[in-house]
Formats: sequence, C-alpha cells, structure tokens
Amino acid sequence: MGDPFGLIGQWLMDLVTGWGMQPVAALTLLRFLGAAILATVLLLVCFLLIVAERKLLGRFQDRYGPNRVGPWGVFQTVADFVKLIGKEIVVPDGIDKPVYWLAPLLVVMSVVGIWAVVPFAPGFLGTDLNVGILYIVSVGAIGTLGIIMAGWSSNNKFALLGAFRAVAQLVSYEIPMVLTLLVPTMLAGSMGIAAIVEAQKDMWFITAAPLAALVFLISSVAENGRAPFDLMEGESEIVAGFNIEYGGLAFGMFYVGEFLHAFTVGVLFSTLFLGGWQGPGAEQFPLLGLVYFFAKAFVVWFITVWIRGSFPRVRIDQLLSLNWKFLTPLALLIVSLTAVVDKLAVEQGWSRILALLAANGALFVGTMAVLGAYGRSVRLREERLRATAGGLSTGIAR
Amino acid sequence: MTVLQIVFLVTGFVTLLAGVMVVASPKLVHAALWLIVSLAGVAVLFVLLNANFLAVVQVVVYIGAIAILIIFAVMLTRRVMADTGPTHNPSWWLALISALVLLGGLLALILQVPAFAQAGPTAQPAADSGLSDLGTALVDVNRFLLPFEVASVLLLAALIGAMAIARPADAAEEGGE
Amino acid sequence: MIPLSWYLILSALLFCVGAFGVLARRNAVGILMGIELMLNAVNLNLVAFWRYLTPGLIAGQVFTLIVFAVAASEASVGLALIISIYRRRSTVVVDEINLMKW
Amino acid sequence: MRPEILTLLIPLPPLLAFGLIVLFTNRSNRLSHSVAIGAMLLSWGMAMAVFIAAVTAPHLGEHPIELSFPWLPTGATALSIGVLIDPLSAATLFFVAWTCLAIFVYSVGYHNYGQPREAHDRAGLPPHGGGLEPMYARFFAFISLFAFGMLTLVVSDNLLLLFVGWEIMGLCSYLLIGFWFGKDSAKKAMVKAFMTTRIGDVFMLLGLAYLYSATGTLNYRAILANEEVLHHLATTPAFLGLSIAGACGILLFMGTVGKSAQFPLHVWLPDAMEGPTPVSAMIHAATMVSAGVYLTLRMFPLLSAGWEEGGALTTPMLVVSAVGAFTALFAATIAVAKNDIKRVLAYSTISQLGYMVAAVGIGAFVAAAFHLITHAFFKALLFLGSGSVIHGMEHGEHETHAHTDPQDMLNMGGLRSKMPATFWTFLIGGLALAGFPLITAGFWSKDEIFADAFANGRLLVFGTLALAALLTAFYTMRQITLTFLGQPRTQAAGHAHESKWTMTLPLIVLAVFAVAAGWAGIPEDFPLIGGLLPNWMHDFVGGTLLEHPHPVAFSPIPLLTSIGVSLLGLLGGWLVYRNAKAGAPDPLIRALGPVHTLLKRKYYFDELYERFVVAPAYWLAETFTYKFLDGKVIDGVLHTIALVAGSVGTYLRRYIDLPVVNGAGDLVGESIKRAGRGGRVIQTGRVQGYLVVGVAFVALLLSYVLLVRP
Repeated sequence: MGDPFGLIGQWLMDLVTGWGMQPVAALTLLRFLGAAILATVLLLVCFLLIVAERKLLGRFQDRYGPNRVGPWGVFQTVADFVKLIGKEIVVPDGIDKPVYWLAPLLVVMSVVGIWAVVPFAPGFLGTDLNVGILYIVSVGAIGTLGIIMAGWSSNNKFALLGAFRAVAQLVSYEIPMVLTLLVPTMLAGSMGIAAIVEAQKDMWFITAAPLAALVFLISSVAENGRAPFDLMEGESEIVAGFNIEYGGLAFGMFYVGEFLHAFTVGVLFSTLFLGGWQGPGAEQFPLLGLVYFFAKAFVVWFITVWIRGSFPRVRIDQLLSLNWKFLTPLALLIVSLTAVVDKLAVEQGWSRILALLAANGALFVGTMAVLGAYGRSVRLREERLRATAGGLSTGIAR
Repeated sequence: MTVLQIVFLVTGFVTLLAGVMVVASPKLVHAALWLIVSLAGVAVLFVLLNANFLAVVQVVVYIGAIAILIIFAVMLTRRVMADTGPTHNPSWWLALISALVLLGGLLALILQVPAFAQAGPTAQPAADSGLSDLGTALVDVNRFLLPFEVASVLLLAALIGAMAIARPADAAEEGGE
Repeated sequence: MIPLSWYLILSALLFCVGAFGVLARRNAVGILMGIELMLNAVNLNLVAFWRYLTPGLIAGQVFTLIVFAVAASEASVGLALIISIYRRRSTVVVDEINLMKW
Repeated sequence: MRPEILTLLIPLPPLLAFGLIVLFTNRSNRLSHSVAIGAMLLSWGMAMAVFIAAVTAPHLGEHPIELSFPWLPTGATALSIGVLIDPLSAATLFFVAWTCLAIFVYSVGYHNYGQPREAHDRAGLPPHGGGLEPMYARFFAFISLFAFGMLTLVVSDNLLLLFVGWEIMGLCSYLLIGFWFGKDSAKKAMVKAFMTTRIGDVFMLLGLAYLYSATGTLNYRAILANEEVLHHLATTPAFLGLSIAGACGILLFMGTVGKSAQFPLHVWLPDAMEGPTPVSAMIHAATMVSAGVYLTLRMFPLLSAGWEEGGALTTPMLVVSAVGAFTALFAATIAVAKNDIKRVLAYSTISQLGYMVAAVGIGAFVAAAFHLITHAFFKALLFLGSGSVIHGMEHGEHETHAHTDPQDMLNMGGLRSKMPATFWTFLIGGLALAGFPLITAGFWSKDEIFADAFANGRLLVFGTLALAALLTAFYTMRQITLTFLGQPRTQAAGHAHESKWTMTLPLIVLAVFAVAAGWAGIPEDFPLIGGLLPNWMHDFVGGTLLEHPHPVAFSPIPLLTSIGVSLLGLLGGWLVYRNAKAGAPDPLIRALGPVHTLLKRKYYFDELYERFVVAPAYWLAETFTYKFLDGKVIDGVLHTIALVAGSVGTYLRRYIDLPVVNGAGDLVGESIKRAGRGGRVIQTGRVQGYLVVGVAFVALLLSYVLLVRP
C-alpha cells in the first residue's frame, strides 16, 4: 500500500509496452489517457460542486436552495444538465463562427489545464513542471483570451462591454496574484508545485506569509469573477456579460468553467499556502494525502462561497482602485519584505518563520494605519462636500 | 522519423501557417488570433528545445499580455466587426518580392553556419534546463546584471511613455483617470 | 533528433513572413503583428543556437528574455501611439497618415 | 560588525543628512539640526569604535584595517576605491570626529536656535543681535557635506578618493566662507579662497597624474609601503635634477601649500574669517587646513624616499622644511599686530601649520602628527571661544545699542567676570597654543618638534621655530589680556554675558582634550615625569612608517628653550597690555613704529598680489588682448582684407559673375528644380515603401556577400 498511483502507472506502462509499442509513444499515450481521465473526473466533480454551492447560498440567504430533484435535491444539477443538452442551439446572427465556438472551449481548458501541475498526493500529479507557478499564470491568461473572444465574436453590445470589463478586471488582478505567487516561490526556493508542497512539510506557508495568502485569496476570487467581483456578468447591469449570446451546452461550459474555477482557487490556495497533501501519515499512505488535499481545498472553497454569499457587488471604479491603489502596492511591499527578511534570517526553521511572521504583522499594522488615515481624509472630504453641496455625497473609491 | 521529429514538423507547419494567416487574413481580429496560435507554436518549439521557462514566459508575455493588448487596440481603433477597404498596400507584390529576396539572403546566410548540418544537440543542459543558472546570471554583476537592469529601465520607460501618449488630450489637462 | 538546420530554416521563413506583414499591411496594428512575428523568429534562432551549440552558457536564454522585454515595450508604446493617432485622425491606415508626404 | 565595514560606513551618515536636509527637512530648523547632529553622532560613534579597534589591533602599521573594491572597472586596470585605517589615519580620525561633533553642537547655539527670527534679518546677512539665523537649515546641510568630505579624506586608502574629499571640502569652504553672501567682503573672500586653493590643487592634480603614470596605482600601501616602488621612484630622475619621487612630492606639497595656507598661498585664510565662527573653527582651524598637513604626512615616505634618519635632507624635504619654518615665523609676526580676535587666530593657525610642515620637512614625522592632533583640539577650542566672545559682545551691543566692532579686541576687556566658562576654556586653549610648560598639550608637541630639530642639528629651523614660538606666546597672551583681563573698554563689553550651554559644553570638552591630548606623547626619558605614561604617540603613530623612527635622545637645550620662550612671551604679552586704556592705540605702535604698520598690512601681500598677479591678469585680458590685439591688430587686418576683397568682388561681379556664372547657376538651379518637381513623387511618405527598398537592398547585399564573394 506504499504507492498505489505509482503502481497503477507502472502496470499500465508494462501493459501498453507489452502490446509492442515503443516507450516514447507509450508514455505519450498514457499522458493523454491520464489527462482525459482527470478532466472527466473534474467535470463530474462539478455536478457535486454546483449543487453544494447552490444549497450553501440558499442557506446563507435563508432559503432552502434546490430540494426537489432527488434526496435533498442532489440531482438538481443533473436535471439542469439534461435540460441544457436538450436545448436547441440558437446561433445568433452576424457572429464570427469559429471564434464563437472556440471561446467556451478555451475557457474550460484554462481551468482544467491548471490541474495538470497540481499534486494530489505524494507521487500523484500530472507533470512536475519546474516552472509550475508560471504555468498556472499562463494558463489563466488563456481563459482571459477565451472571454474576450466570446464577447467580441457574439456581435452584441452587452457581450462586448462585459468582455471589456472582464478583461480589464482579469488583467489587473493578475498582477497582485502573480506578485503574491512569488512569495511561496521564494520560501520554497523553487517554482515547481511539488517542490513547494514538499517545502511545507514542517510548517504551512500561511504561517510565514499570512498577508500574501490573504492578497492571493482576494485577487484569485476576483480572477474567478464571482461576487463581490462579478462585474463581468453583472446581471443587473449588462444582462449577462460576455456569455449573453450563448445557450445550451456552450453556456453550460462557461457555467462549469466558472464553478470549477472556484474550486480550483481553493485547490491552489491549499497547495501553495496550506501545504497541499501534507499531513500526518500522508507520506506512508498516499491515499490519506489525497483526503487531506481535498479536505483543505473544500474548506477554502467554502470560504469563497461564503464571501460570495455575504458581500454586495462593488462598482467598477471601486474594483479597479482596490486593485491598483491597494492590492498591487501591498503585494509589492510583501514581496520585497519577504525577500529581505528571508535573506536576513540566516538559519532556517522556526526563527525564520517567526521573523517572517513578525514582518508580516508589522506590515499589516502599517497598512491598517495608512488605510485609517486615508479613510479619515475621505470622510473629511465628504463632510466638506456635504457641507458645501448641501447633502449630496460623492462616492469615493475605498 | 522519430516522434520528436513528427511533433516538430507538425508544430512548425502550424506556426508557419498561422504566421501566413497573420499577415494575410482580411479580418484584423482573426489576424490577432492567428498571431496567438503562431506564438503558441513557438512556445511549443521552445519546449522541444528544453527551454520550459522561456516557453511559459512566452505564453505569459505574448499571449497573456501582448496579444490581449493587440486585440484591444484592434477593437478600439475600428468599428467592431466592420473591416472595410483593402487590407494590403496596392504595392504588396513588391513587398512580397523583397521578402522572398530576403528569405534567399537569409538561407544563404544559414548555409554558412558551420553547425548547419548538426544532427542533434551536443550536450544536455542542466537538469532544470539552466533555470537556476539563468536566475543567478541575471543578477550577477560580472554577467548580465547591466543588460537586465537596462531592460527593466526600458520597461519602466515604456510603461510611463505609453500612458503619457495614450491618455486623451482632455485628460492631459485635468491630469488623470 | 531534430537537426539544427530545421530550426534555422523555420525561423528564417517565419522572419520573412513577418517582414512581408510589416511591408504589406495597411493597418498599423497589422504592422505591429508582423514585427512580433519577426521578433519571435529571432527568439527561436537564439534558443536553438543556445540548445545546440552552447548549452553550458546561458547567454541565449538571457538574450531571449531581453527580447521579450523589448517586444513588450515596443508593443505597448506602439499601440499607444496608434491609439492616439486614431484619436486625432480617426484612422490607423498608414497610407492615410501622410503628413510627411509632399 | 567587522571594523572594515564600519570604516566604510563612517562618512556616509553626514552625506545622507545633507541630502535629507536639502531635499526634505529644510523647512524645519529643529528637524534639520537634529538630522545633522544625529548623523554626526552616528559617524562619531563608528569612528570611535574603529579607533578602539585600531588601537587594540597588534602591529597595525604592518596589517592595517583595509577594505578595497573595484570602482571603475575600466578594461584591465580597475580604479579601485577603499578604506584604510593605519595609525596615522586612526589618530586623525579621532580628532576629526571629536572636533566635528563639538562644532556641530556649538553651531546650534551660535545661530541662536530657539530665538525668534528678527523681522529685519535677511538671508545672506548675519542676524543682528540674537535673532535666529535665517538660513539655519542650509548651514547644517553645508557642514554635513563638509564632514562627509573630511571623513572620506581620512578613511580613504588611495590618493584619488583623498582628492575627491579634498575638493568637496574646497567647495564647502567656498560656500561657507560666503555663507553671508550679503556682505561684500564675504563675497570677495569666498572667491579669493577658492581661487587661491585652486592654484595649489592644480599642481596637486598634476602630481597625482604623474604618480599614477609612474606607478600605475594611487593606493597608499601599493606606493608608500613598498620598498622597491619607492626605490624605483627615488632613483629614476624626472626633471630639474629631481627624482620622480621628488617631483611628485613637491607637486603634491603644492596642494598642501594651498590647502593649509603655507607661505606663498597663505593669503586666503585670514579673509576666510568672514564666514561664521564655527566654520572658521572647523574648516579653517581644525580639519580642512589640517588635511593639507595630513597629506604631507601621508606622503612622507615619498618625500623622504632615499633619506635615512639623521642623514642629509632630500630636496623636497628641504623645500618643505624651508616653507614651513618661514611660514611659521612670518605668520606669527603678522599675528602680533592684528586687532581682530579672529584674524589673530587665523594667522596663528597659519604659523602653527607651518610648524607641522617644517617638522615633516626635517623628518620629525611623529612630532608633526602629534602637533597636528593637539593643535586641532586647542585651535578649535580657541576659535569657538572667540566665537562665544563675539556672541557675547553682540548681545552687549544689542542691549546697549552701541555700534562697536564686536570682533575688535581693543573694544573688549574685562570679560573674565562676564563669561567665566568662556574665559577659563579660552585660557586653557591659549596656554596650550603658547606651549605653557608641562600641563598643556601644546607644550609637549612643540617640545617634540624642537627636540627633533635640535637633535638632528637643523639649527636654522630650530632657531626660526623658537623665535616663532616666542611670538606665539606673546600674541596669545596679548589676546587673552585684551579680551578678558582688565576693565571693560566699551559698554558692549560691559553688558556682554555668557552663552548658552550648547556653546559652552563643546568648549569644555575641547578644553579637556587641549590638556589631555599632550599626555599621549610624553617622551620616555623626560626628567621626572617621563615614562609615567607610555609614549603612545611615538609607538603607535610611528608604526605607520616602514622603519620605525627612533625616539630622539633627550637634551636639556630644546626643553629649556621652549619653556623659556613660552614663559617669556606670555610675560611680555601680559606686561605690555595689562593696562590698555579704552580708545588708546596699541602700545606696540609706539614701540615698533613703521614695522608695526608693515605687519598690520600683512607685509602688503594682498597689495603685492593685487599689483603683480591680479592687475596684470586684468591688463592682459582687458587692454592687451581685448583692446589692442583683438581691436587693433586683428580687426585692422580683417578690415584691410575686407576692403581689398570688396573692391575685387565688385569688379568680378560686374564683369564675370552676372553674365557668366549667374547664367550657368540659374540654368543649374532651374534644371534641379524641375528634376525635383519630377522626382518628388518618389517621396511618398509611405514608410513601408522605403522599408521595401531597404529590405531589398539588405537582402541583395547579404546574398552578394555570402554567395558571390564567399
């Protein structure tokens, strides 16, 4: 029971080569096989995720949520899926066909692609890329591309507006995310995801870099484009955003892409900051590691859903100024601070972690002080405006 | 004809085809999308050359940033979906001829390369394809620190310059947003 | 294994395709795309030479990175220029930007 | 932290302070002086740490604290900068740090921090009685920059960096002398100082270049602590029968002559007293002028290359000793006749510097270093004391609205009771300057010089210096008597009162050193008290040189001489001036008659320079070059040429140009115009069109080069 996944892989390899296929080709074949299995599993996981999220949101909003189809409505998603398949595929007029059809694929691809480098358990991961972090970023970029393609190709004002918003949001929030991704890289001394997980054997990185974790969480929720950052599909403003012209299975793909991405955020967070599959006994029993991994991921995912259920949607200017005036500078500070402290803390182990923690604390206090001062000044300005302009107050971004 | 060679041929063909489409396609947005395909092809070629890092950076920088930028520019600088008028010079054939002559010159140049017929790489690069070495080389005073710093200064200058140029004239006075 | 010559020829072809784009496109953005293609051809050359001739030295990769930086700056500034021209003259067709013409 | 790193950091805080004050804090006086003093305190602390490390290090001379790294990697030969702490620089660092710190603190009080700013004070003019200095923050910025320059100079390990610090100080001296640029005299003085020192610096730069070309390096250790290099320099002849070492030595010494105001170039220092008194104390007594001597001490191995102890002096040494001795006497004589309290001190500074230079010249390395240190302390003390006196006088004026020159000693008197702290510290400093036996530092250092000069039989130098010492004691006592003793001679003096603690505290600190610094160098074989304390100065500082100099054997004559002259001078000064009446002329005038005027006019040196240097320069520029050469000769020639050319031209035009040339010209022009009109279609303004042509050419060229001509 040492290394089940390794065993399985070995067995398959032998089998295929046994059929007289040359090793390179066999390896490629297996890779494709694995990818196919992984993707399918993920898309199936989505059924669970969607219904769970809807139930949770229902509870948050003091509703029941889906409760008709099957026991506690667990088969709601299946029903929706069937409906989506059954729908007639309405192709709007004047669209750009190839682009239109390519877009949803890209979106889903960008989400599923991330999983290729995520280590589920010791010795069980798609591929151990030595630039895994960068890979994640680049795959995310493809998603952006898909959205803009969708918005542009469907020949619809709202779609295009939604796409512009989406791209503005995604491109800007990519910056703090990438910056905070540098922190685990520095701490682990490698860009490979597996190495990063390995480096968290003694202590999770969230203890050494809580602020980075926080910023990462915020910006990746924004990357995901869900409440409170769901401007790209603000139903009340631009009807449904970039995917307005999509129906049937194509829309389903966007839908799946979004929900899966939400979970992927959890997975990434737990991998980078919560030690991935690390846990008592995970070394000996990889299956245990798998359990730890998904447990952590679900916790983080739950938090994101919670955020979604609790916060109102922000305005576009608030969104952008939050990113450019707050998150990006903060992320820059965090990165430089971590680099310096990590360099200064010569001996590894607890002293290092404590030093980093102290630095983070100091930075946090400083940030809070700055924010407080800024808030006071804004309030003062508003007071003055109210005093002069007789009661009409101007919305100030953060 | 090994697997690698097949992969190379396919990728190269796709890259080249995409490139041709970039310069030929009547719709500018399509051209931009083809450009992305071509760049992705180059990224794959990088992977074939054991330069994973460069491949990923290629995707991040080009597809993630430049291509998006170009698409934006395309959308901002023309009525959306409406491509009117010819997309090439009246004298495009001249350009074609000179490009072909240039190709001839380049091929002649390549033929002079001593290692032209080299069948394969001489030595394997470092285990992480020189990634750590690359990292240190960029911040080593005696190696590439200066070019690296110059490049970063260039980027900063480009950032500021782009903002200064692209902000609308009215925004220039009231200075901002 | 793949001969070095394949890479070189491919990059030469790509370079010339890009050059043609630069020379023949009427739209300024199209010209920029052509430039990007040419830069990529150069990068391909650099990396191929690095891999085949001097895997020990890192210079090839460093040059490529610098070319990335140059490409990014060139694209951003170029597009900014195009946009501001479009604002003033509401066209991005290079033939119609003919202030230098007699 | 390792002392090398610490040494490297020493100069930086003041520089930082300069930047901070200039850029950010110059609005707030409190912040500005806090920043400046804080930075100086930091440097001081580091300097002390380094000093202790240096003193405790064994064989510092052979293994100094040094750290060097390439600065300008110019091809093969990288100009490297670095820091070096050997005994000499350690000792220098010690007194530089102390005096600078004291003076920084003193400046706070001197510029009336805390007082309101008076309405009628304008920037660029000294504040009237007790008002806050209008350019308070700027002053601290300047002195911080100066401190940076001085510390850099001290810790540097090569002549280039030393020269950098040297010039920074030159600039600061210029800026600070002209700090009150509203005064015309200050403006003149700043230019004068800058120009005069520049003369020296040019020669020094020549020396540097020459040395670099000769040895290929400017590092001290590489040149001075290197037998064969020195030997090579000493033996290869350069010019005028000098060896390279001699030539470089003299050229570099010219720099010293400018910087520490030795004989031909001494004129700037007295005028430099136009600056605020802390500046006079720091720049023109304690540190900058000492830098010149420091350089000479540094270059001692170069100067003395090919000289063994007790042997005949080398040419540069002769020059140095001659200049030094002469300056010592010459300046002392002038000082006797001066009435301005600060000018007296200025001239005495010149003469004391002459002592040191002369000492170096006769090979008394240790003695010179010793006197450098002690002098820095007591002269800074004296200047600050005089500043405090002037301050008190100004207060007095302000109260009594009397208009008397607050710097003229004849207007003072009886300040002993008014400002006791100032008096006692000033007395200590004065006695040290006069070399009052046994208790003061000045006595020991001077005695060392005398002993050395006598033992090596440099009787001429010995005599000159002794005479100078006599005069020194005399004018010192004269100063003390006129200023502090007797009865107030004006109301201003009557109403003067003691300055704030920020001014008196530094005085006290420096006074302590003015006494204690002497104990470090008591010769072993001195009667009675010799050997009670180890002769630290000799053992430590002497270790700088390659071969350790032998302590001179004790002999009573120089000792008695120095005691005698100092006591005699003091007594004389007191007797002459003990009852000077208000308004009465200086008793010396009667005694000396015309000589006194000669002295008072500083041997007419300014006039001489005016006449023989400045005026000719003006004349050359104005009359000769401009009026005659340019106006008459050149213009005349031109005019005649023009005349001839004009007549010929008209002829040619009438008969050749119009018919022949114009016809052709117009033809050409027309055809070109037509061609242009036809050809301008080529310039389409289409960039791509041009690009096509360019690319095509490139490609053709490429294929030609590669195929046709491989």
